Amino acid sequence: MAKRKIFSDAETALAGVCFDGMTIMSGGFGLSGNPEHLIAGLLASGVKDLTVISNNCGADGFGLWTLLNNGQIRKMVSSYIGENKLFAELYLAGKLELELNPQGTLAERIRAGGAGIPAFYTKTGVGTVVAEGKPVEEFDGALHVRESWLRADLSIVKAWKADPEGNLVYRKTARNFNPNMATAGKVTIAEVEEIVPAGSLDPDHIHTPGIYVNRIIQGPSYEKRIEFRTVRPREEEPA
Amino acid sequence: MAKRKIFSDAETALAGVCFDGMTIMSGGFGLSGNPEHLIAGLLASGVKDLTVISNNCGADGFGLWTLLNNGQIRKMVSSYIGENKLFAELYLAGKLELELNPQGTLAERIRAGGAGIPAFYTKTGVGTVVAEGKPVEEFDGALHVRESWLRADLSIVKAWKADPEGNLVYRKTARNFNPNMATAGKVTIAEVEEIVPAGSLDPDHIHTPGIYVNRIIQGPSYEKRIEFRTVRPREEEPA
Amino acid sequence: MPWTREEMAERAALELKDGFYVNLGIGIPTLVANFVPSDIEVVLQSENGMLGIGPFPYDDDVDPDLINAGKQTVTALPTSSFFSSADSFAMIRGGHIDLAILGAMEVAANGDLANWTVPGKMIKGMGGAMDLVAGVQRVVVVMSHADKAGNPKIVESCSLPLTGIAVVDAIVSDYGRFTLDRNARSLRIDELADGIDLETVRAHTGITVLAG
Amino acid sequence: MPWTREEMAERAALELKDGFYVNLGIGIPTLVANFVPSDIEVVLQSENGMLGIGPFPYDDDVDPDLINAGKQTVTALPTSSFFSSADSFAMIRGGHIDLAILGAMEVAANGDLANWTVPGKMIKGMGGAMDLVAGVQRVVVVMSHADKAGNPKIVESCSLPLTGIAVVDAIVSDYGRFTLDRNARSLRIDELADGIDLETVRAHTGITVLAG
Repeated sequence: MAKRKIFSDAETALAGVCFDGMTIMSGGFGLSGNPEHLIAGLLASGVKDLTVISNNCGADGFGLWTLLNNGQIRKMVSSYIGENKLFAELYLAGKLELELNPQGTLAERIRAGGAGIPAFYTKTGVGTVVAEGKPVEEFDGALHVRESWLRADLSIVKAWKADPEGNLVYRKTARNFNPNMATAGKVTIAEVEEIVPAGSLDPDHIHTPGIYVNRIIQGPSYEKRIEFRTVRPREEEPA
Repeated sequence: MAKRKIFSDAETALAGVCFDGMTIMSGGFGLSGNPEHLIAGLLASGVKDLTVISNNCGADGFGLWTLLNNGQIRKMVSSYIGENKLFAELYLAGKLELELNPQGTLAERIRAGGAGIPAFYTKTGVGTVVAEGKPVEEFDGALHVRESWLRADLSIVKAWKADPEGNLVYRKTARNFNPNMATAGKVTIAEVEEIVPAGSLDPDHIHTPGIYVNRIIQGPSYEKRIEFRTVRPREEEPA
Repeated sequence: MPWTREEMAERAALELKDGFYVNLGIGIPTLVANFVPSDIEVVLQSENGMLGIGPFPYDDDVDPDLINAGKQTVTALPTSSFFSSADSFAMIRGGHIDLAILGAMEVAANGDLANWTVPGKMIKGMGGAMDLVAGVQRVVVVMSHADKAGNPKIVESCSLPLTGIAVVDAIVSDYGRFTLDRNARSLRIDELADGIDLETVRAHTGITVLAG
Repeated sequence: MPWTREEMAERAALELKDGFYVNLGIGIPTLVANFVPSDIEVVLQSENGMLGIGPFPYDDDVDPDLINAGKQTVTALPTSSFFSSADSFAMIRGGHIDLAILGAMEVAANGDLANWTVPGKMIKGMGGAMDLVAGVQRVVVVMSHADKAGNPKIVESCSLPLTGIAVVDAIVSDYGRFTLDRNARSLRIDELADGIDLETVRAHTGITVLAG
């Protein structure tokens, strides 16, 4: 299939897969490893009433924040929406639904969605609001809560490199939720910094096998905004 | 910790971690990716009454077959023990217990053991002997059976390369169950073809992070027996 | 004349569609790889942890670290990927494989499949068969239509231990190509081998056979 | 005089043992990395998918693809590894991390921890805190002993929404270093800051305090 997976830009890659009320998974941790161009494509498409599953919801002015700001998001499923004042306003005004998940439960629910596991048990959240209304059962002397899978109509992910078959390789901590989400979308679109020829990626080092990727775009450039630039001074040279 | 994880050979690496009646996971699919030297070390140790979790049980004369032949295995948890006449004899004579698992259920149970997931639901095995006595429940319109995690006192795995921290990289289909089992042992010992210096492995391409590996040995040589050598003739050169 | 193994594999290959991800079982299903139409591309998955199986190796290219689920030596392609057993079955269980072509001992009217054990004979184990039939989108069975005594293998209800319930979609036998209508509990003929007629099929089939 | 943030971090570092895999929370816990004793080696995990966190980068080495769970730029070490969020929390949930050092709002006598939200104020989310306290082998809390009004934060029972139940093993506060005996529902003093006496601790603690 190869070349047929490659699309010219976010707009063409998103054509035909968006509909109001749909559920979208969006990779990234904070602003690291975000599918910048596909988010911009969703903004341009105007698709609305979205349920968005993403660890965070962008940051003021960036990433998923832009969809929030454009009134396209009905509900967020996240673990942390701290760096986002707009989110607070909309939520407190009752204009946004929020389902908070522990970050690991969120990741495992997504992994379960891709792996055909409709439910699993975890210690995380037992005795907290997270476990309210969910079955709790003892295993190996400890209480565990049952969590269910998460799946999406569309997953948008950001990788470093792709080959024409859709095999993906991520870079450093920009990997985060991306490979898990790639498995859990009915349709998965990946954007990458570089599409490399078949044979360029070592088959032992593919993070996301191409079976999970329906469409690929190469982003023209990446902003990769840093949220907390933290540095140390260079040690003085010995005299 | 680094260097302290490196042991000189199988015997020293296995010292202090073996006891009669223990449960051992052993990586490999057929004879591919088997921890050859650690199996030999178990044979030499004489540890007995073992429950061994491994997809197969070696093949006549090779791998786990040698432990079976030496009367050290009480029970196997496997998905396929076809290429093993000794297994058949011992099993039919009532000298060996066998718990058959669908291969994917086996892999997922091991992954769950390493990931702190005591139980999960899968469609695999519903309506078959595999589901007998297990809770069955409907999700998304289909019946699913509840399966439980598998953990071991010791996991022995085979990788291609390790660094001194215990980061592992596998090669081709010799990967198979090894990375999953590495996460599910109270103690995990890895044998590799080469221990490389720190910094030699790309952090983006580590298959098993060192946190899962307690001890490492470099095998002196690998037999890597092929079960079904299957080849095609070279095309004739055009005249 | 009933179809040969190669003819059955060739007919099973008609199930392949461009872009499909496919898992082929051991035996005749493995031969299907030889009959992929030249105008389509399919990617073969092997449940021991590989996507993109290439042809068998030349004698001097054999690599013991590169085998398929039948433990035969194979080769990789430029776009192949390797992964762990848990990841491989997550791919299978998660419904990402479009088609599995597998052997069978019995198929029931409702699509139940028995293909892993015969009680009283030595148990070999189900390997990945139960995961495959439960997880893939479409299951096609390739088998001889009747057993050696001429008794039907397509039956009202399986007598052998099941591999999966209501999973079979189509059957390619030495008698022909068939679609199983699980709701109507009947077998529809899509194509018959030369010299095999409806009568013959009905005589060796334990469920309703429709002329297609 | 109560301990400073640095002094608290230095005391929390006494919890580190050679060979430990450790997750450090945001704030004072992050400072603990500066006080790892020179004769031991620990490996720091970051729940966004990294094992082996190095120091903060030089200004010209900053890499936006390399951040910790607090979204700060960091560096890698020669033995670092990167992995997905699901793999990261499998590591945490599976009990492979020896120690987590975290901030807190309230700790109860039985080890219950509240550190993620205050009702009525804006909800930020629990991030990975619930997974960490449920999964790691030992949880050490670093926090001010009392709130700004002088009210105890170590209490019979938490009033704030919980992060986890019966999870806290030890506390380092500005008043000293303490072990929580969850069965006896009491706090044992391991070390006190200069000028802080048993009376002062008891006056600002909501549960039984033992002199150690």
